[in-house]
Amino acid sequence: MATMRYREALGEALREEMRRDERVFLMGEDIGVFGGAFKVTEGLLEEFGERRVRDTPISENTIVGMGVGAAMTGMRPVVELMTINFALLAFDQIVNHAAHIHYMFGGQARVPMVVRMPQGAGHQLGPTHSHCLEAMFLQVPGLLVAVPSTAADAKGLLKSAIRDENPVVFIEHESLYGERGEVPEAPTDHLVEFGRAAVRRQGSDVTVVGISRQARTAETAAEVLEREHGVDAEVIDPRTLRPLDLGTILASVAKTGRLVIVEEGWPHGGVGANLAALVAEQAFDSLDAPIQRVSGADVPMPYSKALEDVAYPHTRQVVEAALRALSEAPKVPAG
Amino acid sequence: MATMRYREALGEALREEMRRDERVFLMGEDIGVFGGAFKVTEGLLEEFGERRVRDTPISENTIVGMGVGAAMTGMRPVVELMTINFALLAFDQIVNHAAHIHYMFGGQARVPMVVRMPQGAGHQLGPTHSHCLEAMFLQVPGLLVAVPSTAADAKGLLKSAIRDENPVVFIEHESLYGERGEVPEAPTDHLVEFGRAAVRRQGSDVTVVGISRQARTAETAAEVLEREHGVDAEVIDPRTLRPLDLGTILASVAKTGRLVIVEEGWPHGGVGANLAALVAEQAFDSLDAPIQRVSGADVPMPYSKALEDVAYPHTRQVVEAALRALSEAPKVPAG
Amino acid sequence: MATMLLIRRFEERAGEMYARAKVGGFLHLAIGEEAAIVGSARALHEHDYLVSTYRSHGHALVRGTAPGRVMAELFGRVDGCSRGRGGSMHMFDGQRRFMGGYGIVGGNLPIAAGIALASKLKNADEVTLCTLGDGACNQGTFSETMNLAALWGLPIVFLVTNNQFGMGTSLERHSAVTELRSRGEGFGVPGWRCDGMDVADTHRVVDHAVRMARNDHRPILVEAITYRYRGHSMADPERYRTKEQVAQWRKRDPLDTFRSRLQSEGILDDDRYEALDDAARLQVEEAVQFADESPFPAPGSLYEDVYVLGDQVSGQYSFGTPQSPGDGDEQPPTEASAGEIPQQITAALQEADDASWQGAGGEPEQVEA
Amino acid sequence: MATMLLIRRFEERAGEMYARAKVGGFLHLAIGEEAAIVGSARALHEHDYLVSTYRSHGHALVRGTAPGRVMAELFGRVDGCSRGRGGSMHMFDGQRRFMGGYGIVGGNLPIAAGIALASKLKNADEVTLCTLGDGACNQGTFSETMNLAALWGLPIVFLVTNNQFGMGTSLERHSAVTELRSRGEGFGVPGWRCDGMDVADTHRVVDHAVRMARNDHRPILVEAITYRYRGHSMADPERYRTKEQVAQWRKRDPLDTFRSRLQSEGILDDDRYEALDDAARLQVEEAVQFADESPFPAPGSLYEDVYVLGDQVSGQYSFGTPQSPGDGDEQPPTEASAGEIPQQITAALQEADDASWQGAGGEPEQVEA
Ligand SMILES: Cc1ncc(C[n+]2csc(CCOP(=O)(O)OP(=O)(O)O)c2C)c(N)n1
Ligand SMILES: Cc1ncc(C[n+]2csc(CCOP(=O)(O)OP(=O)(O)O)c2C)c(N)n1
Ligand SMILES: [Mg+2]
Ligand SMILES: [Mg+2]
Repeated sequence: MATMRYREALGEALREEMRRDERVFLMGEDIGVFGGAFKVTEGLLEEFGERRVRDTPISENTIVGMGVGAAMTGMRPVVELMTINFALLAFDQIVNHAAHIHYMFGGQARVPMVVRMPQGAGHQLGPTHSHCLEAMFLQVPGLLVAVPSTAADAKGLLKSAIRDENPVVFIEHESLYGERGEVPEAPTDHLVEFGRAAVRRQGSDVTVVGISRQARTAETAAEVLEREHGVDAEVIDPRTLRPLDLGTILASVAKTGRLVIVEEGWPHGGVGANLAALVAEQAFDSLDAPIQRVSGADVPMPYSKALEDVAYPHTRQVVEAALRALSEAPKVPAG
Repeated sequence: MATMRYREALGEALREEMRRDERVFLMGEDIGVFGGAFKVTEGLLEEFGERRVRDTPISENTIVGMGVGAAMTGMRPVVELMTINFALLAFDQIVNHAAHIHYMFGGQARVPMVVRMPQGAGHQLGPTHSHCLEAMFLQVPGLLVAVPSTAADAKGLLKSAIRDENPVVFIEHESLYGERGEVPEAPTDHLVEFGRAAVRRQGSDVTVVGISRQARTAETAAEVLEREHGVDAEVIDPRTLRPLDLGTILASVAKTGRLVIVEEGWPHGGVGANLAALVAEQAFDSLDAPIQRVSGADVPMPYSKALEDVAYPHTRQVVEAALRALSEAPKVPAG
Repeated sequence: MATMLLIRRFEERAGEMYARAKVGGFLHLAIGEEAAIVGSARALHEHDYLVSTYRSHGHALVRGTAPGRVMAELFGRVDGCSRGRGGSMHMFDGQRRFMGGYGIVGGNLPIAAGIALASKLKNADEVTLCTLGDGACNQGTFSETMNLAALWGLPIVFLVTNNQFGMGTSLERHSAVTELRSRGEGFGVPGWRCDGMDVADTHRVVDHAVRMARNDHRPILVEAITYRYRGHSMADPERYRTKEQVAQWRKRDPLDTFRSRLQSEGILDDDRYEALDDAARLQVEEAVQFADESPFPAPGSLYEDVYVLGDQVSGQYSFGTPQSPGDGDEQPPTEASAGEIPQQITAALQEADDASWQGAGGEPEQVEA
Repeated sequence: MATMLLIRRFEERAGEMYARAKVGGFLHLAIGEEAAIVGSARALHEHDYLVSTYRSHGHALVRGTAPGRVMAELFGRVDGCSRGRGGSMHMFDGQRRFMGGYGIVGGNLPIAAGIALASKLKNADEVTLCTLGDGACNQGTFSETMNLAALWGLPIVFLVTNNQFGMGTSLERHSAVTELRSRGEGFGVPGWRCDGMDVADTHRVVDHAVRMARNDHRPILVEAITYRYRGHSMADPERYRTKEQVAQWRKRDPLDTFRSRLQSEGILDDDRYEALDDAARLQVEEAVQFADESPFPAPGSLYEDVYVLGDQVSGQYSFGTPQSPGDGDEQPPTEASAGEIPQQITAALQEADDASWQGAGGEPEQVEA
């Protein structure tokens, strides 16, 4: 185990996979000479050269599409979009092409590529630069979607993503890049499987599911809940939204009877709505109270810190949501 | 009242608004000389000339963006995207620009434009040409989203959309263009307000909400339910997803205690999930059974009729879902 | 000549099958463009790649895909070259390095460049030929791809099949500069022109381009001037052009032109031509029969190949609706229902009324004789 | 000269304010590019439109927006020219027909063309000037917009501010053809070049272009060759270029160049220059003071202006989270928290450690003296 930052863990994943497999190469804006907008790819140009670490022009849709073509003919491209906001320019290649090609050609073609990009608010980047779009991507059959929140998961999931035969949308978070965490080191080939949620904290009173960075907020909230309210929260980080480990969430809800979902994206049609619908359908009788959703505000993200601060969830909102969930009397008196 | 097809009703809306307001003009691929891919704009070039009925090159992102610019400086552009599938190329202009400009510039700029486009499966157009994407658009604050299912609504909502000061994503359905319906005629200025659901059929046993074309399927299903099962279904067509008339749906669920939501898009993160979450939150105690969602299959839409037929909802699935919703014993014995 | 004939007869027959509701969805025929297809694709080696658009029956055929598999795809059958999943717009034959037809205008360009990049990274002696229409030159992916292909020295040839129209919009109404060969120059891709109605000229120019791409690792664009005789798709009233214009171009029919040339050179006499034509027609008949005999995909196969599934992955990949279709309780639809939509169109045509749905062409189909 | 000085001093001060955490987010300075900004924008009439990018403080100032309102926007205050909603990247002053700065590279091009189209439809005697960077020429919207502007004869001038880099990628590493003026030619937009370090030359060429756009209703592209002296944004280690290169370009500083010219022409002596400079500095000081005194937006205003609300519309426009923020129970954050992120960066710089987050530049800020 070593302590490293989230961004370093991602960089290591890229490095290890590039060493392991000649077919892996990187494309993206300013990933090489500049060292990466968020420095994830720092040092890779030096080690692997311009052939495999390719700075691109600002042409999002086309660089994703080139990844698709290269993946179809045997390469393992990892495309970096500087931020998720620019992915809106590449939706056609991601949805109509990357996601659908395997199915559309009757299983004959494969698109084993990864599209990496960070998302998130909190840095006063304003309306065009603060999106959280995991909810749009999770809709699309054919894609895998990862939302790692720790350094270890960042590394393990990215390595798995690169090895996977499917196109993966790999969503990092700008605020996590500097966060440190324990990460298994080489020679351990640290892989995290897609479709396995992590139970970050065991608890019996309420289940809190956090998405992307909000998985961290959920943990902090759980500490506050215990310390200040004597509430024992179970915290779950799904880690991947496709495939989704619904089983772990359902098992937790069966135990606690109460669910809070925390995400940073917009509320209408968000990840929370989706999970809430799934859980309500499949665990209708275990729920003792309405599911509480905490999300980003239903506005374009404002620049001013005064507004931005109240436009996405912090610990306090999660704590309050959990308390609200607990304020309803359980259907069956707690045992 | 006159009987006309959905496509004709749309054409009339455009014609009337263009006559009423000099600022209204149209842009789109093959809307002029060709007469419109689905003939909605037929005859408008002849009446209004090339200046106001503008055939464009195949440049989706840019024609939407030009609409944004023209709208910001006093025009009322109506942009047609030939089908919703190509809107994936224009997501940047729709989300980062059309939707956010009013907010981002502190309320000083307005973007009163309409982006029209049809969606839908059922015609063997295969994976790249059969999308239903209303769930992606409804996520975005700043947009209005309309999904008319009748000729009258098509006309009335389109006229309202053109007059609205906000950017509107106006989603038609390919299968509805030929459907006939009663439409108030000139001199009546037939406007349908955004944010008012239509109760297509009153009923007391189960509420069925249908989105876009599936509002029609829901009506057919209600007939079958009555005829073959003696079930009295209430059918609701929200007509617009932003603003959303949740009140009408909640009132109905308070009455029936059971809810079925039918949509054609993908299930994961779809409109159904969103509505289910909202209703479960706000009417937790009125629900007597888990909400039933009926949706398109979680696959890219296959070409072969044999597969396509089973990949999106038909009457039978809606009927079955309603019966499932009714099979649970109500919490409180029915009065 | 044999291949051009095969493509022509194949597409004529496909059009008939569409009218008979054996084929659904969109059907974009390339009749008139056979020289551009064959002349260009024949400049490729077997290990080179071909990437096409939604107008790609000919491209599959020229690469050697069995006509029966192409027809079966049109019929939506399991033996279709995309297993019935793609249809006319999404043909595929990876074995023959036909890397697909793509339904999104301009969507194939980045993919083709990515394939060429892979060839370069693998140090493989492969060239990619990517076809696109005149209308596609206006998509943003066009200039993005040109710049990247030039910047990175990719072994790729772009063939602009300039058939004078993007759907119903004529060249000069969609492009400010109508000499499309110059379109890539500002982005570093030189452009040549060839007579797309003349298979020999097309072959000569594209062959040269392919050699340059192969040897010098640089992209080239070739503009083939051609014409489509049929509507954009099967449902196209063709109000945007005159019968005279079509007739004028028909005089330069690539099949007739090539036949005359071969005749005048003494290579092909009438008998031999008839024999070739008969062979083509026979192949097409067999293709129809093959397609007809191939079964529809089982409804239970709906969820196959959405993902490449590993053995160790957990979680839910796909999300079924509660009443997940394809659970096996469905019967494959009968042929009548499989072809319902086109039949409605045909019926509507007869009533001189419009059908409830009519394809992107939006008009009742104009069945040509 | 006065405006160039104002822009220079304004941006220098903005940079300091960023280091002091008064300004958050990204801050892209255009120091070095003042001649390109002023020379071009001054070719416009008052009723003409200007559309810019995320590097647009100078564009707002040259159009006459009060420096205080621009600074207040950077400070995220209610008196900011976008009411604190947009920040550095999204300046706006509709009254002065500065139609906005846009954060998405290439996103402003279609919007500018749409504005020009509106002018044409209104038969108004208006020209739109749209600025973009060298890197933006690689976006698909570039060629799409060129083609449409040429096809439809729009009164628009595109000013390519070629500052040699798209972020850390130098011109020749992102563009196959580095003479960007020729980029639009294949799409019908002729291109000229001007010396973007020379305000007079820029003005001469752009003025000519604006006249042509106005009189002949046709688009023109002008490539202004220039250089940015500072990092791409405030957080940029500038590893992609040498100190020597920057020093070389500094010798051609647009302010010095213009000053010398005016001096040699006897128009401006040292005293007068100092007076202008003092005036500029004073304006900037007043701007800082104005910004500092302007309040932060109230948290309760969060949901304002998402929509233009009519009085008769029903239904839910916006969807609050159950604990809808901005219900009024929040206190405006203190200044320290408003500037938290940049402060972390500054701190990290001092520890020679990387901060938890560092802007798209990704590197600890290089505070220049
Ligand atoms: C992105 C996109 N926009 C629009 C369409 C609808 N469409 C299909 S083909 C076509 C015309 C294309 O013209 P061209 O590129 O010249 O090819 P051709 O059909 O002439 O072979 C259009 C507009 C599409 N398929 N994709
Ligand atoms: C679509 C998009 N992609 C990437 C970015 C990130 N980004 C911001 S500025 C920039 C470089 C732009 O270079 P150029 O157009 O030359 O303008 P300059 O910054 O030099 O003024 C990049 C890549 C963005 N804002 N938008
Ligand atoms: Mg064409
Ligand atoms: Mg630049």
